[in-house]
This record gives sequence, C-alpha cells and structure tokens, in this order.
Amino acid sequence: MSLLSVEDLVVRHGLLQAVRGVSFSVERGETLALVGANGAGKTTLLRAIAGAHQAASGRVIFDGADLSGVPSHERVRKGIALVPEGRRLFVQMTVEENLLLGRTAGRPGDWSVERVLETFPNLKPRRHAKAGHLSGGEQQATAIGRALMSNPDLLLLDEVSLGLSPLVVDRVYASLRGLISSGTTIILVEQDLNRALSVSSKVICMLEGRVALAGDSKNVSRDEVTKAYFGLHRKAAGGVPA
Amino acid sequence: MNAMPNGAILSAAGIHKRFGALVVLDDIDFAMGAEEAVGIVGPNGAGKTTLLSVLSGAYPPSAGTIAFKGDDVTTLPATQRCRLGLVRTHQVPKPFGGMTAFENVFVAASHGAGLGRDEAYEEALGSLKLCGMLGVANRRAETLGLLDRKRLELARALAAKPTLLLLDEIGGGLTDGEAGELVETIRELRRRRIGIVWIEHIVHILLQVAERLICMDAGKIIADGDPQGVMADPQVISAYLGGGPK
Amino acid sequence: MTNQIVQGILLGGYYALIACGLSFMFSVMRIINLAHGSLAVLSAFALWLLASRFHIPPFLGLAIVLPLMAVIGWALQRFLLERSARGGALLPILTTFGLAIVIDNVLFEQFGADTRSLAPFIGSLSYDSWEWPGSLYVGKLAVIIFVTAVVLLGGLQLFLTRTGLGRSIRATSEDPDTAGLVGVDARRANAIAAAIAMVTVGLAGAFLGMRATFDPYAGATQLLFAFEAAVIGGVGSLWGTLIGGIVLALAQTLGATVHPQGFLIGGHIAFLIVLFIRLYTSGLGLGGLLRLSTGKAS
Amino acid sequence: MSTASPVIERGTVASRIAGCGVAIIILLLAVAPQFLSAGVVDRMTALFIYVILAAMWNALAGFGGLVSVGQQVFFGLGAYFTIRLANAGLNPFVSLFVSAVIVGTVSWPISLLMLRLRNGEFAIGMWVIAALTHLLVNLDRLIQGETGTSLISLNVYDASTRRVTIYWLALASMTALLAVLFGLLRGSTGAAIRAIRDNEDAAASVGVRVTGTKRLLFVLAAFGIGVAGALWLATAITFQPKTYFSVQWTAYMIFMVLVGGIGTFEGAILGALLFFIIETWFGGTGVWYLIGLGATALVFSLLLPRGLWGTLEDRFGWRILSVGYRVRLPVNASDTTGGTAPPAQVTTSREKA
Repeated sequence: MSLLSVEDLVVRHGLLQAVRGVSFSVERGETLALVGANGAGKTTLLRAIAGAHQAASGRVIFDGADLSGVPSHERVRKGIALVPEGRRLFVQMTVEENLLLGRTAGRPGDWSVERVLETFPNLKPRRHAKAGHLSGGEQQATAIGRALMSNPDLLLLDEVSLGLSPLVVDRVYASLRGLISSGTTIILVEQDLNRALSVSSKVICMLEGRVALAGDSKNVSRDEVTKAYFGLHRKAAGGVPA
Repeated sequence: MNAMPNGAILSAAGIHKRFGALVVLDDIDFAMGAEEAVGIVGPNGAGKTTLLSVLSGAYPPSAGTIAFKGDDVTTLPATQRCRLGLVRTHQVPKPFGGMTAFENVFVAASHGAGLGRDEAYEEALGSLKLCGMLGVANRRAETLGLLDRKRLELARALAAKPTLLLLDEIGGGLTDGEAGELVETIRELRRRRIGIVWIEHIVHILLQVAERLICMDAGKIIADGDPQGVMADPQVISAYLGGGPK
Repeated sequence: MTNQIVQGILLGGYYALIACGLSFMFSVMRIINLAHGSLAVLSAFALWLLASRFHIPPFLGLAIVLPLMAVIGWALQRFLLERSARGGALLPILTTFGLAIVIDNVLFEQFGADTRSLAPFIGSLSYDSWEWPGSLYVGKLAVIIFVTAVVLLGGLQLFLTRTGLGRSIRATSEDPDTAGLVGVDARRANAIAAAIAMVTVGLAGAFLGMRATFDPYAGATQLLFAFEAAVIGGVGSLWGTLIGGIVLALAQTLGATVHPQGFLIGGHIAFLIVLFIRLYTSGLGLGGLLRLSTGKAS
Repeated sequence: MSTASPVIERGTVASRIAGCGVAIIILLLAVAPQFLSAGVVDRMTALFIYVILAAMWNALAGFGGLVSVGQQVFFGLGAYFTIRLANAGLNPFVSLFVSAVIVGTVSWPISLLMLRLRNGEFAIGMWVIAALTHLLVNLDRLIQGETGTSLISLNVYDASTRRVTIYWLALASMTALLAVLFGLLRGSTGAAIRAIRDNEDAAASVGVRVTGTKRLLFVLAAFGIGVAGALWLATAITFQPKTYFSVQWTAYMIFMVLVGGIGTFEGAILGALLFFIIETWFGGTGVWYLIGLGATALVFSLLLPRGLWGTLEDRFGWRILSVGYRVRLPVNASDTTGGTAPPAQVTTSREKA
C-alpha cells in the first residue's frame, strides 16, 4: 500500500481552481520532486495534502485513511508535516520555541531540539534568538527542524532553497540526503531542476493545475521538463490537452 | 543611468525597496516609451509585484526616483498617479465587493478619469463591454467568480483612462479559451495606444502580446530585450530552473 | 506630591489588571471586546451576591466566580466571537456592543440602580494601611491589587513563554494558519485564550468592587480605562500594559490636583496625547495600535 | 453588434412610485399637526429625530465602514451649543441650526485624529472622545455639572406654537438631511464612499481621494447628529449632560441600523420606524426593553447581518430609495446572463431617472 495516494484532487485557493484533478501516489521511503512554474498549483497541492486547504473534490489517502475533512492539526498528528513556502516561522518566538511547537502533536520519535541542533549545527548558537532575526539559511533550517520535531512519516518541503545562497542550499540539501537515506518519505517542491532531480526518485511537473509530465527522475531530460514547465510542449503539439 | 531616454513615458532610476532587512528591489533602472508593451517575467520572489507597486505609488521606494510623462512622481500617492494616467491592477483582485460590477467600474471612470456623469457612464460601459462583462454588470462583485473578478480588475483600471496600464498576473488560472480572449482584449488596448507593463507567469500568453520582455531575479533585472531572445537567454533559464544544462 | 505619585502608581496596577485581558484578547484574536467592562462588573456583582446572600467572602467567592468567568470566556469565543469574526472586522464590534447592553441592563434589572461595594465584606482590609517611610500611608488593598497585577502579568508572561499551551496561543496569535500546520488546534487555542482573558477580567471586577463602588452601568467606564491603558502601554510585552496603567493613573491623579473634576479628564487627555504622538510619529496608524508587532515581511 | 446601447437606470417603477409616495407622505406629515393631538405630535417629532440618527449612523458605518460607538458626542454637543447660543441671546430656533454648524466644524479636527484609527480602535476611540467631551461640558458653569440647565428662552413661545414649530423643524430637517444624504450617496461621491468601505487600497488605486472623502462623510454625519441633538433639546427643554452624552443614543442608532439593514438607505428608515414602534409599545417596560434591544442587535449581527431590508433586497430585488446603478441591456444584446432584461426602449446611454 502506498503511504500517500492523491486521487483526482481538485482544490480551490480562494476562487482560483489551483489544482485541477491531480492523481499520483508515493511509496514509503520514496522522494517525489514537484516542479513547475509559479501558479502551477504546487504549493496549493502541498497545502491541500497538509490540510491547510480542503479539497473541492477528489481524495487524499494517507496510510490507508481518507483525510477528507480532517483539519491540518489532526493531520500533523497522523504524521504529515509541511515546511511551508516562505518558512512561515513564528518570528516573535525563539528558535527553540519554534522547534518545541513542532512537538505539539505529541508523536513519539527520535527528534528533539538537541537532535535538530546536531543536524543543523549553524542553529546551535542561535537557539535563543528570535526567529525574525535569523538569516535565510537559519530560518530554513528552523522551519525544517520544526517539521521534523513532529516525527513525521511524510515530510512536505515547499521551496526550501528559495532565497538562499548556493552554499547554504548545499548545506540544506546535504541534510535532506541524510533524511532520505534514513527512510523518510518526502515530497519536495523545488525551482532548481537539477537539484530536484538529483535527490528525488520520481518527478512530476505541474502546469496550470494539472500534471504536465510525470516520470522517473533518472529518465526525464532537462529539455522535456523545460518544455512542460513553460507549457511549450502543447504549443509545439499544436493542441490543447484534454 | 541618469539620463532618461527621450520620449520615455515612464522611467525609474536607481530603485531600491527594502522591507526591514529584506531587500526586494536592488537598483532597478527601467524606462519605456509611450505605447510600448513590456512583459515582465521572473521566478517567485524576484520582486516583480513590488516593482509594480512602487511604480504605481502603492508604497514609496526606499531609494531612487520615478518620472511619469516627464514629471517626478516619486512621492506622489497612488490616487494622484492614477489621475495622471498611470493605473494598475492587482494580482489578487480587489473588487469593491458590496458594489455591482458596473458601480466598480463607474468609480474609476468618475474619480480616476475625472469624467462627468454621462461620460463616466459611457466610459464604464465601454470598459465593461471590452472586457466582456456587460452580462454581469448588475451583479455584486463579491458574488463574482475569479475569472470575472480578474476581468473586473482590468475593466476598472481601463475606466480610469490610463495612458499606461500596469497589469499584475491577470492571466493566472485561465483556461486556454479564456486566455485567448484576454490576449484579444490586450491587443485592443494596444490599438488604442495604451502603454502596457504586464507581469505574467504564463509565458506563452505574454509572448503573444509583449514586444519587449524583462526578466527579473532576486530584485534585479537580469535580461531586457526581444522576447524570444530573453526566453532563450541561459541566465533566464537558470533563474527559473537553476544550474546549467544537465 | 510623593504620596500622590505612590497612590497613582498603585492605582495603575488596577488599570493594568483590567487592561491586560482586553489587549490579550486583541493580540490573539484581533477582536476588541466592547463587553469587556460589563463582564468585569458582572463578576463584581456575582461576588457581591455570593457575599451578601450566601455569606461567602469575596476572596473565597473568587474560587467560584473565576472558573465561571473562564467558562463564559470559552463560550463567548465559541458561540459569539468566532462566528461574528467570520463576517469581517466590523461585526464583532456590533456583537460585543450588543452583548454589553444586554449585560448592563440584565444587571440593572436584577440589582437596581444602587451602587454597591464589596468593601463591607472584606473587613478592615478596605481601609487598613501601612505607614511607609516619609509618613506615607498606603492602603493595604491598593498594595495587594498592585502586587496581584504584577504577579498576574508575570504569571501570564511565564505561561505564554514557558508552557506548550502558552506557545500554542502565541503561535495562533501570530499566524493561525501555520499554527495548524505544526499541529496546533487554533480554535481550541483561541477559546482557551478567551477563557484566560475572562479570568483576568473576573479578577479585575473583584478588585473594582473592593476598592470602589460599582453599579450596573459601570462597565463602560471600565472598558474605556482598559482601552486607554492598553493603547498607552502600546505594543510589545504585557509589561507595557502595566506602564500604560500607571501612566493613565498618574495622569488622572495629576488631573485631580488641577481641578476637582479633573480626574477622568486627565486620563482621557493623556490618552489622546499619546495617541496623537504615536499616530504622527511612527506611522502606526495603518498597523493598529494594540497589535503586538509581528514584523512579518511581505 | 447591436445598435442599441445599454441604459443606466437609477430607479425602478417601484422607486418612482415610492418617490411620489415619499413626497405625499411628507406633505401629509406637514399638515398633520392640525389634526393630531399634542401627545402624538411630540411622538412624531421624536420619530423624525430617530430617522435622522439612524440615517446618519448608517451613512457612516453602513456606507463608509466607520463604526463609531461615540456618536453621542455630536448629539450632546448639538444640544450644548444650542444652550450656549440661546444664552448669548440668539433666537432659540436659530440657535438649533447654528449649533449644528458648530458641531460640524468641531468634528473636523476630531476627524484628523480619529480617522487614522481602524475598526475597533476607531469605534472605542470615539467613545473616549464622547466621554471626554461630556466631562468638559460639565465644567461649564452655565450647565452646572450634571444638574444641567434648560433652554429657557423657548418659554417665550406658548406651548402649542412651540410644539408645532419644533415638529415642522424636525420634519424639515429630516427631509433636508435625508435629501442631502441621498443626493450625496447617489452621486459619484457616494460611489467613492462605498468603494472606500469595500477596499481602501483599491479605491486609492483607481483615483478616489480616500482621506478627503472619509472626512466629508464624518463631518456630515456629525452635523446631522448635531441637528438631532439640538432638536431633542428643543422638545425636552432641559439639558442634562448625562442624558445627552449617554452611549444609549449610539445603542439606539446601532439597533435601528442593524435591524433595518446596514448599508441600505431604506434600511435605516425602516429601522427607525421599527424602533419607534417598539419604543411606543415596550418603552414602558423599562429595562426589559433595553435588554431586548441589545439582544436583538446581538442576534441580528450574528444571524442576519444585512438586516431586514438588506435581506428583502437580496431575496426579492426590492429597491425603493436605491443609491445604486442598474445597467439595462438592450433586448437584442448577446448576453443572457443579465439579471434584469425588461424591454429595451432607449438607444442612448443617457441616464433615466
């Protein structure tokens, strides 16, 4: 049984139908990369899986249970954690407090403040700093750490490298590789295609709310993805996909 | 770049915008001629919407100057800039929810364009018609769907009789047919000699209208010129997709 | 003069007490509760009823009234505020104003127009005083109120920073959406925050009754005091509220020395002056005055 | 394409009939004192004042989005300045209106500070202003604190002349204020006011002068409520600050507008009428009456926030004194989604009243 399966999911974001019938599934231990231009519906899809948006139709099935109508805080309890776009830290609170909040769901597991600080050594001296005063890389580490604190079975990462310097991105990805090798299931939204393909086993490219391309990360070409990304594949084909 | 090209209708020089420690616009120089149609693309967080907000007067730049029709408008509030003919739309439509679609547009015609009653009626109806909204003219805006709200956003800006229109992602979430209509509408604006600056993520729509394309990334302009050329620019591709070819 | 300043500072403790619930609710739920003062008076009447009818002294009566206030706060949030807040920013003002009118007049219906006091039920505490160096006489009750305010504010601060529930409430006040994504039940956090706010209101009502008199329509004045102290204290920590309360009380004390009727005028004018300075120096007009600064980048 | 252009309609058949009806009612009301008992004339005067209060609060809150719980300040000041002017020797009836002008003038500086506040802060900030003004008025020796004073100079007129004159003045004030308000809200300024209420940023971005427009509305509402306060003084003769500066007045305004229908012109008038009837029937029950008012306001704000008229308007499309605009499409227009499609008749886009 897949850890997560998304079945013909339609999500409205405000009035916008941001996700227009998406289906896919993720097995335990897999890493799925989600790419696509802005407004393609990636963030909305992740947020819908995490329960921040309710589906207009279709289903999200996690660990065998239908999540329809389950609010976001309950989903954290079931083992889904989201690192939201823009980090969304509680800027008035310290790094430690942000991390402790991740424990609200009370799921048993190995993650502790200490372990997060071990994993992201750059946070160690910043433990009692307000999250609003952190650098971009430190903020990102805190956001990932906060999600890990709930000991999730499924980790959703939205644009973790956005606004970071390449050096910091390398560091973030090094820690992600650690997580992946320890068996954590991950869905990752990433702008940087090469990075996305290098860590993932599967890739989905979204365009205007739909899946424009899905494949094995090793087998898709950069060119294919670029075409799907800008919606040029269908112009070239001279038609509109059904 | 201190000397603005002659005949520039809008020129911005040395624009910086910071929110706290966050630098969103980093030394932007931008000038365009009247009747030009300029597209702006760039990945999330590149500062496109912020640039539009600074140009339209929603908030002042942290540094730099903006001139419109030869006058310095850097400190002029949005209301005044609108009355001068520099009008914007909002990425997330901001309709006057308790008013009908017609009333929404009428406000812009009578205040933004400063028209008398009958001219304002003509202008408002004309804008609604151009945007295909006559059929829902009597609906309260809060009851409209997203597509109609986006159209209303455009119709309302048009009714203020802009000489230069700043469009922020009016194409998002449209079906192909709807996008086609939108392109037609924009082409009609061009025939009416209205200058256009258009931020859009749906690049293939933008390419049908823009005669010049600017790509922004991390608060800077990284490419500016012929649309096909800009889209082929490796720097632009890597701004979107990162890294070099695989 | 020293005497008046000391009295003023002590009175500020009471204002901090009544203001902290108002600003706490505002910073968490973004709602100004116009029934705030009326609820304080309700608590005072409840204690009065317990004392006069059932001979339960007010300090003991708090053991009954405060839990009751917590329940009221929880219900208020769940059944009124949560619902009306969905209708935009203006509806909660009207809803809580309607509630204030109902409470005031129900109290009037039950207890009549007479002014009451809890002072007769707390023995000599209402008039006892300590002599401090410099032949300064300070009322024991005033000191108790001030100390209570400090302890309450400190306790609240500790609760918010040191406990999981407190962090959940702070997270909800900063960003309810993201709070849900890290596992916080925002509705529950709001209801608990409202319950806590009402407990502080209950306590403030008790002290209102002990240190002065009250009548069914006294709620409006208490609301204005609370609002003024909260705005003067401004953004930031709960301690700002204490400073706001003290400034308000000192201004009132000063007003009273200038003119026999200057007590309330002094407070209102101080409030307007602070408001004027804040609005025209910091450009806070757009952000809201009571709001804890979130410093969120756009 | 069709040759016929859409027509802008400002009213319906119903509204034209209603317009005539309103004119007839006002005429009837003008001659009514000949036939009515003294008591009824006094009650009718009160009704006119309620209508003014409701219309003004509705303009501010319902159209402008400015919810104030301190509007009693202008009610009290209207009465206070009348006392002051009459005491200075001005004819008491003239004083009523000069006083209201002064109230409007005073509201200007108040607006400079208060209009920078938002939502709840504005609401309660106005309340502080009302409380402070009340205290300052109490300081005036002439008023003698809460003891108050009377508009003695009215005593030179005999009781029935006084009653009928005040009745007429109240009727005329109500008519004039409603007409001015209707004209303002119906015109392009009214559209701007509603636009600001719905989205201030968007209003600014399409050229609406936000601050100036809000200020105009604030001052107009202050003036109108000042007139109401002055008229109330003329009927009651006595001036006790506590009565006039009571928050109860704002409670009444909120009740009337919330029940009648916030943001609709008809709603405020309907609300005032209902309030008047309820007061006539239940006013004697004293405090239960007030509890009922508060509870009704509470229930309406929770369950029926658009009020009675707003709900009827939504349900049945009733529009009598509408300030809105309707576009009527020519019958051969291609769009079929338009709400109203009566026979086309005109080929220009001139306004039809």
